[in-house]
Amino acid sequence: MTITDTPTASTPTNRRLTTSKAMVEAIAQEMDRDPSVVYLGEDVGAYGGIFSSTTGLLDRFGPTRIIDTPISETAFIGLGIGAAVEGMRPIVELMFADFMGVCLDQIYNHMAKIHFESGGNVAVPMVLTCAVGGGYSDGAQHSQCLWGTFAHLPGMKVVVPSNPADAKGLMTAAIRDDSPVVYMFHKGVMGLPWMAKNARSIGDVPDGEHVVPIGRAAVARAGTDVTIVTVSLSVHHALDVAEKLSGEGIDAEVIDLRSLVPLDREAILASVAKTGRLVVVDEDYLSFGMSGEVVATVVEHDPTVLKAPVQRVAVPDVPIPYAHVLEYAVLPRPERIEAAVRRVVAG
Amino acid sequence: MTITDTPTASTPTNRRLTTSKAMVEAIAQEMDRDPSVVYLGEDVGAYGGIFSSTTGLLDRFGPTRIIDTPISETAFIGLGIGAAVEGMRPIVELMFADFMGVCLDQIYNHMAKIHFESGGNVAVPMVLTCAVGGGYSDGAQHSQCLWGTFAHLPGMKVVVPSNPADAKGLMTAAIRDDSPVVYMFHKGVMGLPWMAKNARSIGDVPDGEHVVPIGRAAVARAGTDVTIVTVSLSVHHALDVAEKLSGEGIDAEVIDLRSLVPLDREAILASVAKTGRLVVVDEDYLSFGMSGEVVATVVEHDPTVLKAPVQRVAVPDVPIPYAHVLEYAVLPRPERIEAAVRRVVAG
Amino acid sequence: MTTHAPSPTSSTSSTGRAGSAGLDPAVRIGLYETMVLSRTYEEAILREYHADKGPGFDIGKGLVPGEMHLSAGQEPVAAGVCAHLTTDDAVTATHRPHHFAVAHGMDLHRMTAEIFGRETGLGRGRGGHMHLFDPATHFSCSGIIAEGYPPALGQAFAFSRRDTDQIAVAVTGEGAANQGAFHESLNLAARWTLPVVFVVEDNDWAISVPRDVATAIPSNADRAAAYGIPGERIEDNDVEAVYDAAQRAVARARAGDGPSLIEVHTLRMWGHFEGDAQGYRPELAEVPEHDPIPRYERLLRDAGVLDEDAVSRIRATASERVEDAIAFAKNSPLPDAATATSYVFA
Amino acid sequence: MTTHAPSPTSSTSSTGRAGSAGLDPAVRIGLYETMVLSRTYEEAILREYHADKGPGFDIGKGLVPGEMHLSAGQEPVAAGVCAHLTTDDAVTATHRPHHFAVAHGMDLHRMTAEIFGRETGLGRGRGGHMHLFDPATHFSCSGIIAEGYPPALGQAFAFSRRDTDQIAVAVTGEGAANQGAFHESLNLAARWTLPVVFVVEDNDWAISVPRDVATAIPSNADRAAAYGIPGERIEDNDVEAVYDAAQRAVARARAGDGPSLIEVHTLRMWGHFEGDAQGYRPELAEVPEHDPIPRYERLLRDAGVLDEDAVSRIRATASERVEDAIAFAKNSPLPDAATATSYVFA
Ligand SMILES: Cc1ncc(C[n+]2csc(CCOP(=O)(O)OP(=O)(O)O)c2C)c(N)n1
Ligand SMILES: Cc1ncc(C[n+]2csc(CCOP(=O)(O)OP(=O)(O)O)c2C)c(N)n1
Ligand SMILES: [Mg+2]
Ligand SMILES: [Mg+2]
Repeated sequence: MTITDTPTASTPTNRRLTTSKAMVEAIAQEMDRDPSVVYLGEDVGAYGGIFSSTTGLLDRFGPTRIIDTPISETAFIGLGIGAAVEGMRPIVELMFADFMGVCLDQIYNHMAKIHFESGGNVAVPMVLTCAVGGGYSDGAQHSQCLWGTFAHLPGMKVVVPSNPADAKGLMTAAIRDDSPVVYMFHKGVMGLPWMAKNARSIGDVPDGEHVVPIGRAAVARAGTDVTIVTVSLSVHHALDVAEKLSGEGIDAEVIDLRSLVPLDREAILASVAKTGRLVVVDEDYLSFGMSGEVVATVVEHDPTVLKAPVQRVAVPDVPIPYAHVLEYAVLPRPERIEAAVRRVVAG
Repeated sequence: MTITDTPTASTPTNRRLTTSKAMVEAIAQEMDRDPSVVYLGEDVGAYGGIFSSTTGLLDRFGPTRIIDTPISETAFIGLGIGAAVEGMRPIVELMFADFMGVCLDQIYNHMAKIHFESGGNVAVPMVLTCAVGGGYSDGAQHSQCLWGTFAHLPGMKVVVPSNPADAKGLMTAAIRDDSPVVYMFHKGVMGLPWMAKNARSIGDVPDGEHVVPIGRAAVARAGTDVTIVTVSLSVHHALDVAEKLSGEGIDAEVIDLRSLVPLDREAILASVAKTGRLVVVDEDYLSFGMSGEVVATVVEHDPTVLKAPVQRVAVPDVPIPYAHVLEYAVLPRPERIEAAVRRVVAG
Repeated sequence: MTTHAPSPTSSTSSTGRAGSAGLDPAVRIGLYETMVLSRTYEEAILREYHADKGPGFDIGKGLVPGEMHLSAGQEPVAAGVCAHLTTDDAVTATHRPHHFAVAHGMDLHRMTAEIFGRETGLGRGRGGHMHLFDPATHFSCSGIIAEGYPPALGQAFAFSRRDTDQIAVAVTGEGAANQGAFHESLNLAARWTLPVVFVVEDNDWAISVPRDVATAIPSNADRAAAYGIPGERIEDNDVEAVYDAAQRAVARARAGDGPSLIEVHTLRMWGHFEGDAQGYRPELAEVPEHDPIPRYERLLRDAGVLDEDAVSRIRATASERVEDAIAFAKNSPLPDAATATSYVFA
Repeated sequence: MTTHAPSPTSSTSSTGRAGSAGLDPAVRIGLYETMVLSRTYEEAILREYHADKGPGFDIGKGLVPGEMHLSAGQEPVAAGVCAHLTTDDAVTATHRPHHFAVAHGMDLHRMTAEIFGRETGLGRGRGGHMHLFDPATHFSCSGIIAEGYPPALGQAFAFSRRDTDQIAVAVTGEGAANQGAFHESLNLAARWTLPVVFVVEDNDWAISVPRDVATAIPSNADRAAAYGIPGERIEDNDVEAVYDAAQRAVARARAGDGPSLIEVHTLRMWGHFEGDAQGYRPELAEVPEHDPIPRYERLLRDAGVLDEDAVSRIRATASERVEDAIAFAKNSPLPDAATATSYVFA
């Protein structure tokens, strides 16, 4: 009954972990491996991360490596950049992606551009983590996904795990990557005890070292009739819809992009080539974002593969409303996904 | 031979104006009409705006209405918001769109969201102006267009004039709009004496009141074989390419979107329905931006109108390089546009 | 325009103080009333918030879903400051806005309806408790740390352009004082002599991060010198000291002499947000005994300004107003899902 | 590691001063040499920049296209500060970086090649003059106002984690001191006792905006108090006073005692960028007579530290080094357009 998560006392024997615990496991393993890894951010120490991104790490690694910061995102993200330039591998948490507006310059004009501006002579091996997403009435400034914004701006990789195993594997890959990686975790997939969650926010997680390559999508469900391309929490909604519709003979393939940058365009093309029908589901804003990019990927390759108009299910260019009924009306909930799949199959 | 532009001493009798003079004319006319209009920003007073966005206005309206600010974008954009909330109509200049990173929170979480969060009870009638674009070796932090980023985030209109008449008409409309409007002017269309410019950066401008409705695209050139959808400086490159190719019997239609938000989807659909071939030209970054949105607009309506794979000509997800040869390699220069048109016509 | 706190009456001093005997009784009662109303309000919100989060605790469930940041313990700040304001003055609050909203005289019905996400709410249910916008009281707030300061400058700018004596009060927590917007706002307001009163609520904590872990100096009031404006720190959550300091700052702003900074050492009695178990907080057990309301009540009783009857009456009135507002909210219609995309553009 | 300024030798005082007679001659000559090298460098860049911008002035044309922010007149700041650094220390400069790059011992060939956009440049021509990144001297810069400060903290953080005595110097202009990043960086560096020296170059102007129009107080050094760190303002563009102040600040940082802030009242001799006619600048005519280099030269001649011969030698050496670098740049290959999308990811 508390938002504060409790650390796992001992190594779990059951390898089914929540997404947050899988993420923490990857961080801990890499911190063990590499003393240059530190984790900085607001409330990442004693609190363990508002969304349990660092639960237990302070006890394990102490305050010199798990470091609470002032509410000075520009300063401490910049600090991460400078430390990375000098060869450390900092992980820096921006508590909510929504707060990018106070520190985007460090992120997009510095973290993401220094390597290029230096002609490849300076690397910035840092990870920027942030929570994303809505669905629990946190209002217009605390519910955004914004991955389209990060993915639009060049020089940073962007990963968006949807499940515990990928959360671990992508975190490991992100920490080891020599480029800056933005790691966006949806609150609704973290498996938090105090928030509604999809059943898949707890799952099997490989023991020991586990790396998921950045830039590789996963076929979350194979199917033949329609391709649903999506990421993060929406993967689960898409899977739920696919299960439901399979009973009616509609066999949907669900592609979990996992990374937006680099984008696995081959995976998208391969699936749509097979199904000829495309639904893109995106919890970020509809226009000028991920959904358009996925669609363009297909039709700049070959528009004739499409047997019907594509369907986009996203937040319809409106701030996220507070009231539950309004919020659920704009989020890509299963009902909207199902309707889109039916339309594209009928069309 | 100076970057500082000189004010026009008297009212021009020749109604051919540069884009910057047309923009200034609109501001001056609205300031005459409405005492609540003020213009705030860095170097907008004695300097007249680094890109001549306010030339002569200080002399005419004095320092209480044309106001130089400290380099505190968060503070002075926020100040604009608060003043707008109290019924003023401030125009606030962010010198380069590239600087959005130090003040995006005020822009996207406040300016753009207050009206919605207030359930329509509070209006924020302000204009945020900024210079965009490259082509003169100003490097990775001073050459970006970024309109895709602004257009992705809901609650602000986004206009991007390409020529003097639209610069005037869209500025008038923006000032009178009860919603926040981001007005992005490309340095290369301003008609500055110290920068290479397209011939069309000087043009006929209607006298007196001139309003271009926000959200309405223009057919910059009618054609039947291929549609080139673009904005801002690229409109001129597209027109140049269209002229050239018309000699070879390729008749291109050029759509100048003028507004990104609201996006004139009908204009795009109507043109592509006619031509069946689409090239999108975008000086912003390729992925997760405008080009994808334009493409998706077509194929979520009807993919069968496309007779060939669409072509996107944009900055290929790389920071803008400094060296001229590299910068021109990544910008959507006429050569790249021409090649894309040839491909789509052949395809 | 509504005056929402009894103003000093025939006080012999210009500070609202009745000589050396302390503040005017009417002012004191007003301060007490405001604090009681605010606390009563939040206790009711607390009750409603937790009423239906179960089984377990699901933050997205119930009549009042989402994050809930309550201000219990910080009432002296809002009461002491807003006593000098009318509803023509602007107040910009934070993610923890209720005490300022109440003290500034916001309509409790529409405020509560907003918190309950109803169509009758200030924002028709679009905003929620961190986004209370009320043109009638020039009230607004923001969930982004320190980013409420800049718009307050603009309200002050508009006021001074119109030659009114309206002012803007901008509030943040002590954690927010390390955010860039704080600095930019103070410099700009100072340089342009804007009628703003900057208020910092130092409740020792920014979620789980203690002020001394985050802030390089003990008092943010000392930061006023970086902008050449008066800075004052009030210790001990003392509502009357806040009242006095705010009186000076408000008078200065109204007189056109520019901004001031007031930091109040106050107390976050409850969690950062509801659900916060505060395991990080060593002094947790001692918190209740520092509750400023019983303490002030004792002081006023001892001074003969309040008696049992008056206290009961004040509490009963507060309770009635609050329950009335809660009932209004509960009886109000939910927004229609079909209107979810309305109000993006004016 | 290279020591790039003669360090104080057998000075009797710990400040590099030879008793009351002033600084050690070797130090003084070093300061002078650095300033002359920097000025010589910028005069050459100025020449090359304008050589082929015509007909008229097209900013995008020529061997050195784009904005060009030169630092002539501000050499005392860079010379005085960098005299205490080795190339193991970090320097983060601004859009106006050349004097610090030169004073910090950056390789002139690769720096110049970068400014000329050549493949042999520090950034293979990708960066340009506002984006000089040199791992060999831990040098970097940024074109975004005040946003160079935060990464400097990280370099300092890494240094202190490794228990070296390396430090980071972070530079901005006085205009930048009103940007949020300035405030956040000073607080964080102070609170974490990071080995940073913050330098503010007050050249009276932020493009066309005078410091007093933008900044609420006369000296940014007074802002140090807002972070509990030492702050010092050097008047009159005095290179030796800068040297002294920097010595204290650098020693403090190296000793692990944390950051300091130094503001130097300096002089922007030329336009904000090339092409700036400076019509907004009333004192323009008097600028040349305040040139700090002839003034320091006179002082050293009068003190018998320099004579005609030495001056000529120093100038000739500077000129030779600079022209050599320019020639290197001009003779270097341009980047290959086919590689325009390289180096986005490591
Ligand atoms: C820019 C930004 N960073 C972080 C947060 C998350 N956050 C919300 S409240 C809070 C603590 C604020 O502390 P303080 O300013 O002292 O106010 P208090 O909560 O104590 O009233 C934080 C870090 C935020 N909302 N905005
Ligand atoms: C965040 C941001 N705002 C505005 C600018 C544009 N700009 C470049 S230099 C400059 C003036 C800087 O003044 P100052 O800090 O005093 O440095 P100086 O140029 O005098 O060396 C401005 C406004 C910028 N680069 N970044
Ligand atoms: Mg606090
Ligand atoms: Mg300056």
